[in-house]
Amino acid sequence: MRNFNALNLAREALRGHKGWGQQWRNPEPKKSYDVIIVGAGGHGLGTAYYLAKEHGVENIAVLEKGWLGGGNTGRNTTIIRSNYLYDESAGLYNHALKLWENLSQELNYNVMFSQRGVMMLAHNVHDVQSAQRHIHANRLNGVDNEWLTPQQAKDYCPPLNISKSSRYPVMGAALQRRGGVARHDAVAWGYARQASAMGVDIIQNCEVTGINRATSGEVTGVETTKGPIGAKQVGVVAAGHTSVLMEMAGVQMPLESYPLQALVSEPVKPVFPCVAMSNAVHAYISQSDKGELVIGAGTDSYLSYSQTGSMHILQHTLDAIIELYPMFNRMKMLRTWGGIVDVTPDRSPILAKTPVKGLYVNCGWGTGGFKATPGSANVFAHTIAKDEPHSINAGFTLERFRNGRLIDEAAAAAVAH
Amino acid sequence: MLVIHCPYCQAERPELEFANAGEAHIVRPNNMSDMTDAEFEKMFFVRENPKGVNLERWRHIHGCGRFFNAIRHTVSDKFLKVYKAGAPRPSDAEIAELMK
Amino acid sequence: MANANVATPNNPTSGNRFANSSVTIEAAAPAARISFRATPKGAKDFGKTLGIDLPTKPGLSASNSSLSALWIGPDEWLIIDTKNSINSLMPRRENANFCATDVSHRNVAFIISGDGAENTLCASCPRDLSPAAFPVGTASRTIFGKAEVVLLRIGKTSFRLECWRSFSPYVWDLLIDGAQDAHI
Amino acid sequence: MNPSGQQQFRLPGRGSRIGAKSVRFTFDNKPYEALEGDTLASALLANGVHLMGRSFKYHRPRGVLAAGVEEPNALMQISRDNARTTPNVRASVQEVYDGLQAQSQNRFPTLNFDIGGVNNLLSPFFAAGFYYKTFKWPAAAWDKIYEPFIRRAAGLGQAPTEDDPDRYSNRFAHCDVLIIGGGAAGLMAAKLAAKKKQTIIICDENPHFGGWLLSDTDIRIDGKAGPDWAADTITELAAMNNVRLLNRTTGIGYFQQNMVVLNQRITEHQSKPESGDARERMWQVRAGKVIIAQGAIERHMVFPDNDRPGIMQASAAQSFLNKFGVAVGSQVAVYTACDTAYAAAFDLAEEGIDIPIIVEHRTDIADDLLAQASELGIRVITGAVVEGTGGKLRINSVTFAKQNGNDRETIEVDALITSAGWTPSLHLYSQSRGKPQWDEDTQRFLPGESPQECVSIGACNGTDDLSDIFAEAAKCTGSRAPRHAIEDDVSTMSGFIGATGTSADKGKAFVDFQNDVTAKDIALAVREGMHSIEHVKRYTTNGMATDQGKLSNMHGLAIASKLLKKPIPAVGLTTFRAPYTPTTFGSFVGHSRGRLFDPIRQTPIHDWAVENGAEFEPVSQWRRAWYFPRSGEDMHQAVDRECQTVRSVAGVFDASTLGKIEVVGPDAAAFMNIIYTNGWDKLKPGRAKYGIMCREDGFIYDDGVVGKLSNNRFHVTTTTGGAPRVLNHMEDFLQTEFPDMRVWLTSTSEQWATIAVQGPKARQIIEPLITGVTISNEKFPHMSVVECNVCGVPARLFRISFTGELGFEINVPADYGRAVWEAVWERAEPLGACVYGTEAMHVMRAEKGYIIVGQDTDGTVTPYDAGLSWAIAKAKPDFVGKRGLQRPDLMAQGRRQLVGLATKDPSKVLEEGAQIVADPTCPVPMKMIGFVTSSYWSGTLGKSVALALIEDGTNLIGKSLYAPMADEVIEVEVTGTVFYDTKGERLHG
Repeated sequence: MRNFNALNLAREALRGHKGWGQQWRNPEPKKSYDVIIVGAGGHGLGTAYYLAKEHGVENIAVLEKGWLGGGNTGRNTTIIRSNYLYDESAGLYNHALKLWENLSQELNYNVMFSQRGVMMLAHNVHDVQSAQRHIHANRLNGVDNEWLTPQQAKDYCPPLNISKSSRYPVMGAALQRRGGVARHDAVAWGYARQASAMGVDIIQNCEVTGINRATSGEVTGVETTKGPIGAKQVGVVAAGHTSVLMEMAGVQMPLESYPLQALVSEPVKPVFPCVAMSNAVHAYISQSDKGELVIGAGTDSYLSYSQTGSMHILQHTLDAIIELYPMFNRMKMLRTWGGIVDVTPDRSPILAKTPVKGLYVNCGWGTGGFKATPGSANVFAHTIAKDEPHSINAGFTLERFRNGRLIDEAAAAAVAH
Repeated sequence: MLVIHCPYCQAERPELEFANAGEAHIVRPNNMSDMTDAEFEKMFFVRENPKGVNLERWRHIHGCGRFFNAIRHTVSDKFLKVYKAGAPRPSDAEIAELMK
Repeated sequence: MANANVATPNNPTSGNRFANSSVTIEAAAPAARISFRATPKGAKDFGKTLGIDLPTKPGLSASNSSLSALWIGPDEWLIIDTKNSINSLMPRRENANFCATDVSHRNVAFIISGDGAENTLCASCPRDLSPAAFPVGTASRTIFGKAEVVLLRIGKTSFRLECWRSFSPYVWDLLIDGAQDAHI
Repeated sequence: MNPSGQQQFRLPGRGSRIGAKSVRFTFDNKPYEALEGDTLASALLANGVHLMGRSFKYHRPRGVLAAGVEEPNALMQISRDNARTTPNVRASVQEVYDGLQAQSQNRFPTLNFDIGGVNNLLSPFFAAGFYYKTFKWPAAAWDKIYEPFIRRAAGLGQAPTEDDPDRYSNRFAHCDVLIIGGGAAGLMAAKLAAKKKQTIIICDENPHFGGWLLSDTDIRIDGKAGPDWAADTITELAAMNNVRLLNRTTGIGYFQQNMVVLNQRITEHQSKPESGDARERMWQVRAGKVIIAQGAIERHMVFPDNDRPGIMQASAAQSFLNKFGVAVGSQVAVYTACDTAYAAAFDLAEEGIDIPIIVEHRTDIADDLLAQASELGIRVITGAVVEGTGGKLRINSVTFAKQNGNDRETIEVDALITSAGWTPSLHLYSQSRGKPQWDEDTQRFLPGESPQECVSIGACNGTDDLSDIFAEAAKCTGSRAPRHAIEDDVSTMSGFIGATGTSADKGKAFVDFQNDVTAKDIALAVREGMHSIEHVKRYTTNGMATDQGKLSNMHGLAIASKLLKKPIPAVGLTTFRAPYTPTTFGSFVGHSRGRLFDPIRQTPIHDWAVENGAEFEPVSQWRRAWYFPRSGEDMHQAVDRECQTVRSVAGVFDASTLGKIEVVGPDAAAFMNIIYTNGWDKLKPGRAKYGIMCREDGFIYDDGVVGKLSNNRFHVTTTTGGAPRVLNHMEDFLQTEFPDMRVWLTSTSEQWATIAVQGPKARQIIEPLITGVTISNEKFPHMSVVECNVCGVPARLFRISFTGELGFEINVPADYGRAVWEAVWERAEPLGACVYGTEAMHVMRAEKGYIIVGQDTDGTVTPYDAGLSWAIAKAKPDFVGKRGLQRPDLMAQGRRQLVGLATKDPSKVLEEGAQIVADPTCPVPMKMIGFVTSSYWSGTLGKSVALALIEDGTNLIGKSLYAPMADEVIEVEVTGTVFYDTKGERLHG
């Protein structure tokens, strides 16, 4: 694998970029692996990368039914922040944020992590109380998050409508300056490239159709559209399809899969300098480096694996965007798309061992998994390698739904995003 | 926006009149106190979440107000059948027939 | 009959009127209303008291000179009387087979009439309101923009729209915004 | 042609879509003349202007490429005024109106001289994916230097900076048949379906129906020229009342169950729109059947330097000529792999325009085409390629050769038109979840089976021949095939996909013009391992520009397929995403702007509060009176005064927003036993009780006072925001778990206006207004309810308190709310009482330790945690939440419990949300054991009061804890939750 650096880039520029090789290999599957990761999104590829790099696991495959990075990794609105309320969440997302801050260098791949700040708007007294609770908890957890008055919010984000007469007036905002956005595809590609270079087999167009278990219960491998593949350990990192895969091992999950849509506008010159979110009116917006306004829409109300959503969801999203940023009313929607988000009852992920020996699951990220990618992958790799969770993900168990020890970000903030 | 046939109104109505109410045929036992924690977990948290035929509840909340059940395919989003709350769960054979 | 000791009512929609070349929208006069819930027997019994058969088929209504009974759900009717007082309508005593609740003040109503009435409503209501799908006499609870309403088609080109009172300014403004395009 | 003056490329007498009236417009502030009916592109071309834009990445000069929605280059900023400015408008679509102002985009300082053009020189570095490989050193520079630079360079036009003054509207529509596309296929389908008395909507994105009939002068139907046949058909359809014709209306999205969304542009072509007319209207059409007749889009040829202004699609040149009477040049070369370009060349030649060469990529050409070319004196070289072009801001030469490189020749031209064949438009078919099928013979994707009730006809179905198209229209409408005399030089629409050219290393062969994606970029992506077409797309951004790949997708796919040595369908087809063309946010929003964004709910007493100077706070959809400042008072002073007045005299409060549910029936009490944690069997009519409800998981869901009016009738109150969800929760259990219970639930939230009168003089205030009952402390003790008359109005009177004072709540029918309020106030004011708002209410309830669900609880708090174990009827066999409460973690020791906090410095008011620790010296991350849920200054007590959820809190009473703030640590003592009148005597006054 050739290093991406200025010298190589200059050399290649002069000879028509003919010397760049494949960023990852496209191998056929071997008969068996030590570890199989099911799902080549950012979390799955990252898990393979950290297993190889930090835990010295040599014989790893990542199986992907489509093309790598083609699921929620390549479909989300790329918001990155760590200002979560509960200690467990703050620990996990802040672990991720620290890894984000050095990820381009670590992967020798520019993931374009842009710390332009994530601002969460408060529209009523309850929102203000909730934001303050987050800010105080974040400060004591070492997570940056600060309170802005409406005018300060407007200064930070000039298109914001702070008129007191608006339907949901802005009463202030919580700002995490270290938050921001990144280039989603690059995260998958960067992990894939490094993992592949360390010997991880990334096998695309290979759908898992069964999980094989020994009579004693432990995992022995998977059935795939490319034939059976043996494995001592299997990590399922399949987002919306987790329920379907875990069912193959006889494990029923506390998950539901919903359609989630997003959209972009036509590109315009820089006009929106940060990321701004509003839980109360359900609007999430930033501007990409290409100039498109990137807008996250809501989920439909019903389960679906169709990767499409409804017109009225788009309408409600844009209603909210225009309420907050009326100047964008004449902007044009360029493209919409849909993903499938797997949602847990407490809106926090599951990053854990399962009742089946050798089977591990990383799921339940709902609408906000992208931001956790490096942290999630990093601790999940640890969980698989050591057969026990890292202290950071110790709370994100399956058992919490049995004993009631939920990590209920949803209850605390209406929507976890 | 889906179109949903309400078994009480006996007509198709736009989705905007409805609220989805989650998985159908989850039994709330008469004597809840006898449930184990695992049984409670299964009832309250664990969901089928199938990629395929889903048995789900809807409420015609901005219409006749009634809860009812539906069988819908979660890939095509097409409704195969709707039936009133309290009606028995269609048999697997019947569902297979509907799929045709 | 003014009585110095009795408080004066104040309806939020009174006097509202809008008209353009294709549609007229007016606040309906205050009316007595009952949200009526019943078993089939209870519905029959109360229908006798009222002197009108409560409709049992979805989407239907029954009317006489002052009173309309709208099928809302299989055990729910909205009874609207534009002449008689709520006291004269309410059942004298409780009945195990039904429940009558005075909602006269919960709802307000608008009358939308004219060739553009259907279009005015279709700006914000996802239902098929064509005469074929929603003939005269049809009643239904549905959604109008972001408000829940009850629609009753009272004539070929006229509708009664009932909504909860705090939604009435919103519904009114939305009706008028829809009326701008009613001629299309 | 008049080469000196305005419109020198206009051909008199030509052009079916333009009128005689001239209109004026400006482009980059320079005035031009156009004719009515022109598009901006045709008007500029008429004036000899080809340079219309700059590309995204390299800032290369670009001209108009197409005559329709697929245009990638000629994007402009169109402004009526500062607020009405729209970026990225396609000049090929925008109709010219008198006074139109257009500006070119993405250039500085001018379109002719653009500093950004330096990117073109640096382009060797800027190949596909270059971002990923670079800008990483040093780490901090990305945010600070590189990214801002990249962002400024990208982005095309400018977003408006003011609120949009225009109106937008919405229409839900239903029809039997929706026809998308009003060309020959769509019109014929409409004509036939209309005869069957079906309700029909037919739309077309152009100003005029007719589609390609308007651009092709050779077609005759029943002896009529294409445009005339279309016009007659429209006249016929317009006269039928079952047909709705929508021009300037694009089918932008195909959703579930035959819902198709149409975007209609109403005023965008008007010089002075009627005020009140919507700018755009969204049609959400639910159709019994959808007929897609979207047509096909011509592809450009991919060859080196194929992007100079003056190079365009052959069909565009033909449209400009035949629709607008505009010649795209005086020496127009042709490069083609498709028969249809010949028609364009012949039309131009017949107008006397020099066609120096047709460079034909194919070797085998129909004899009649060659014969006709020769008749017109046009030279054709077959089996040839264009190797490059010359010119800077406009093409001035073209270099071509045989495919083997022989016979190279360069000639002077001022335009070059190209055709690589036509791509059927599968956008809506694909959005309907149909799977396009690859047709190997014609090298194109065609519609496969339709998963919805929909059919594709005409060019979008791959049908070229007009009589075949009419037969399809007949078939899909269930009609007999119509008989029409058709004259048409049928030519096949298939061509070539991929890059051409012998010396591929020279020049840039653009696949995607706007995003500057070249054939080499695609090759680089493939070389780097991007083997899925989605990877290629994302790595190169091919097909992601504002034209959404209408021109580029097939070429990109073919190039990748060739390099991968895989058949095209195996490489895949990227998904077609809605909208079909970029669509204004405003038209999605429609009516839902400003006050119509979401209902603002107000109580019957709201106007009185406004008149009396209240400040309001938003609470769910409601606006509630927050406090009533008197002149000179700030919020703190007003709230302080309100609280102390209530405690010393009395206060009047509008509680109308509280949810109210009437629970009625023989089994009402049994039902209440299920829904609430409390027991309801012993409550007597005329008495009231505070109730708590949980979800099944045991966490607090809502609370409120419940009055029992009779054995069968409860008046339930809920929180303001909780009313709808509580009713739904109750209905759920009633309908699905306890359907045999005879209970009915009715929302009466808005039936009643609720006026709370609280304070020592509360009875004195209301007593004279009440008839029918005695409200003495003995006859009507705390927690009572009675039906009576207040001010002569039937009322429900509660004796309850949320302040800790003697209190009443008067419920009167809402229309009487304001009058009764005024009557109460008339009595209260002379006694020295006040009106108070929600803030004072919050302070007083906190002084008493009464919780607010959602503030002191958050969905993780059980009734036990909140100190409400007395409200749980443990002996009941069942209630919602009973089993959930028994789970291990909910029964564990040391859970967070609600306690009071007293600051050591009584003047310090804690911040709500402040976190509490046991050891403030512990390093970050600190162990937090709880947080402040409510905190206020209590003027009554002369100190701060706070409630908090603290781990094992009730066992810590009397202990010191700490609230570490950003700049200080506040010491607090844990206390009970009741700060005022701890014995509760005042309630019984």
